[in-house]
Amino acid sequence: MILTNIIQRTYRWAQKNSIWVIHFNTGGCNGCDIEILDLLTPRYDIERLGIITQASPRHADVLLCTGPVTQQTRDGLVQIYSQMPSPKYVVAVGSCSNTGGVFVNSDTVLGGVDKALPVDIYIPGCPARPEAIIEGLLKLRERISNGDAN
Amino acid sequence: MDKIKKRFTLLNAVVEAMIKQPETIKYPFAAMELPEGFRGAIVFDPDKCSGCGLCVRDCPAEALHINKKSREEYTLLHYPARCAYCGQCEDSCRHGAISHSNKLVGATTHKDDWVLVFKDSKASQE
Amino acid sequence: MDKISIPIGPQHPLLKEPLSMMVDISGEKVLGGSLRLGYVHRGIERLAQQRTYVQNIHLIERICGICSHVHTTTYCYAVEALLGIEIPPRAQYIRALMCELERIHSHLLWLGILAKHIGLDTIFMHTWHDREMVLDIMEEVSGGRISHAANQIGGVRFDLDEEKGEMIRKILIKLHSQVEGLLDVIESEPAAIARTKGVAPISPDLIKAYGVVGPIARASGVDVDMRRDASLPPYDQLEVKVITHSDGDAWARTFVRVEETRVSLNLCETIIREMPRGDVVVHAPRRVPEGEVIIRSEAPRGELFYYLRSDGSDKPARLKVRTPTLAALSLLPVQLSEINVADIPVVLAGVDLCIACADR
Amino acid sequence: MFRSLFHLLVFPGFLFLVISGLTFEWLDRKFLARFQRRVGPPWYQPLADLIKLFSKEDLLPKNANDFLATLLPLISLSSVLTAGLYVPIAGYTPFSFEGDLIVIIFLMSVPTLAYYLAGIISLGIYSVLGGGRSLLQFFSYEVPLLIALSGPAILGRSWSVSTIMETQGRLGPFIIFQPLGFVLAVVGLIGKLKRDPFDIPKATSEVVGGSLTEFSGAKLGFWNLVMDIQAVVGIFLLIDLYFGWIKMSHPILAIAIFVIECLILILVLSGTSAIFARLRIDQLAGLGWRILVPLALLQIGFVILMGV
Repeated sequence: MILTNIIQRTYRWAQKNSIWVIHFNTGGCNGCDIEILDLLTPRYDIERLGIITQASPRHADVLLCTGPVTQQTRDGLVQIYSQMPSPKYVVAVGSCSNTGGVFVNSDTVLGGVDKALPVDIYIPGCPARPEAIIEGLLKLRERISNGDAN
Repeated sequence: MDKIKKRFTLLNAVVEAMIKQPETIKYPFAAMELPEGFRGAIVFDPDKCSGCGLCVRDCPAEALHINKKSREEYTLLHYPARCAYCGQCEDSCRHGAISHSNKLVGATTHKDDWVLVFKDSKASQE
Repeated sequence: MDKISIPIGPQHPLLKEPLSMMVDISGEKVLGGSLRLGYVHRGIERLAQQRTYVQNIHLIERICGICSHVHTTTYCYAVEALLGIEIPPRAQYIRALMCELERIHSHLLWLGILAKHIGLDTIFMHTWHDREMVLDIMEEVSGGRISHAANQIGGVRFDLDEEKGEMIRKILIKLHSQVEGLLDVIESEPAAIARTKGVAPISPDLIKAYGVVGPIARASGVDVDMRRDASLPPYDQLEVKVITHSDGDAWARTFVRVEETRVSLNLCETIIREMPRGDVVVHAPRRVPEGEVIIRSEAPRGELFYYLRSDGSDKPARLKVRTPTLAALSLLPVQLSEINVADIPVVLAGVDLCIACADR
Repeated sequence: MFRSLFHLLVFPGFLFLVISGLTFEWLDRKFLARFQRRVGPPWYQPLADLIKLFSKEDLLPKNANDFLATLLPLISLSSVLTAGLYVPIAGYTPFSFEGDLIVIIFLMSVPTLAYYLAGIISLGIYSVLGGGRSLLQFFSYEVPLLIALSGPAILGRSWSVSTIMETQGRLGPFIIFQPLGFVLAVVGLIGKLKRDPFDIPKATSEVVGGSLTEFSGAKLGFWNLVMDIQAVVGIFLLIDLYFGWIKMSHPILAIAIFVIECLILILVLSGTSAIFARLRIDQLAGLGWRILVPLALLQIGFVILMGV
């Protein structure tokens, strides 16, 4: 009993402190994407928070989505999500991926990422500032350490 | 000589970076610095608003919404998750009632909680 | 060896945006490739017809996050041409200043991506850190790092005072030395040269046949630059040095872009020095008289083309955007043959893909 | 019995090698971050990564052989751990015997072959590509590395690492006699560890994650551990072979010197990956066979002449 508790707490600690991110642009304008790439660069350096980007969805814990979900990217988005090992989380970066943003009412845009996947954290902004993304990822860390996941 | 110097530009930069302090900001552990003119969260001055709806008309993302019962009775809603933070409402408002502050809009787990009701003029009169 | 097709995209570390490519390879040799576009199609041209001219500024800014300002600038010039108003010279200069800053930011960003793709992460980190200085300037003057919302129909939203001008000049001088260092690296770093020199050269004839514009064309020796050729104000009063190179390979593209960064830095200094005084905005009516207009300008990736037709209402009847990336994309399958698998990143980076621009 | 168990599990066996492997990964990432003007990860980062990977779901493509996919990282892990047992650490070597250098070199090659197989069996298209590349790379760096490592053996007149170290105590560190050999050995080690600029089998922009693209969860954790331990064993081996064992009056001083030598070598490795671009596979083969092999032979010739 105590042992499982300790193991669970260790796992939570590790999951909280090691967030491997995969980034997928679901049809956005690049603005949020370059802000996410900016997070890797010296000024923001999210590696100090244990966050690194991964190339393969199999290695990732968090799917960072940018942009509104267009009809074309929806299947790809769901496929990438299904390739990720659980526990997995989805973060919607930018107003477009929250609700569709300025592309609301467009025929080819379905809307926010929540139209296709369960979203854990919404980060507003157009584009979301790197600080805002960091704040969102820290919120996600809280969620992980509480054990909430979709 | 110049060629040799050029050849080692990258090595120089790397060694310099090793010696110098890293350029990373302290952000999550310290307060952030945003410039004065940064277009962040929307702030609203209910006293100045006349309920004309110009901001709603010009908003490119349908982030502002006005529920108008009469000239005096209306509610102005703002959805931060839709907002493009473009500053058009600030430009369109003739009374200076709506503007951007330089505060960051925080992340959230439920975007639907986010509708900010700005003004309910009936409520304010009562 | 058997032929295998490897899929690249829609999600791939090479691509920051969704694009699907099937590349046929045999061993380490690339035989050919095919493209599939349309993932980022958000129907912007159609959306623009449903929205007012004022709303469209912010919609068009979000065609592309990297060259957002040049899109709105071209759009605003188009609307102003239809309205028959001329914006004050100071506003023209501020628009041009933002355009040039954006070009610097775009080229530095591109150089970082190329370096990352060939495994030189240090250069990626250093250039992107230098790029932050440009973003700082743009945020300080306009209030947004990526989407500046600097334009409005009839002028610009903000004015530059002496203090800000001085600040910009200081940062630009600092940036100048950094760009010199980058130039040294791409000229003399053997590993970088080995990976880019002689990779996927394009002949000038091919460039002309496919209608490719911008730095790719200039790297192949085709001398086009809309800043000089279209002479949109205020470039008609400024001396623009057009950089060309004759090799046409990936290295030449790198060289042209870094040199252009230097030219843009000088241009920024000139603009700040020669900026005329006066207003920055004139009043513009919301309804646009009937008519049609074509405006061309030079985006960081090449010629940007806007066609705008008005039917007299407050919404455009047709807005057509032709972005430089589309032409470059059509050349991509041609480049993706007879190269090494390891050269795919270099070729892709050399094109400086902006799929958000191409798909809209 | 108890002594052997201690050697196997604690020092210089499992626990020590795992801890030093994780430390190496942290130092490497930290140095690289500092070269790039960043802060870099905190000290517990590799540990958190490892534990997190063990807590994750384990996925594989539908038709992949799950048994082999589990076996391969375990074989690699056990072989690098075994190699670690025979490498003297600060002069301490419980299992030394004549010929252990050959055993170490052989055991260090096992992960590369397992990596290739892992790519083939996991059936992803990028995994197959990455696996094939790792084998091609193996043929390019392994020969110069072997020739270079035989330099100290010839000079020390023994195939036992501890004997070679004793000879160095008499003659002086071998780096003085074969600096070229040391450079070649470092280059070979970089190739073996698939580090930048020889990270061709796992180049993110070309083959996504290389052989490990389809691996997740505990298997990926094991693989990462293998890479780290391989790196430290390689570093210890190079230090032993080229810097030798400097006799000190106090053992703590000797250990400190050993640690400093390791740190310098890690700094060199990180610096190399910071300032060099990745090579193409044909460029690597050219480099290996046209430049490295002749240089290695030159060094060996020099060593043989010196020995005579």
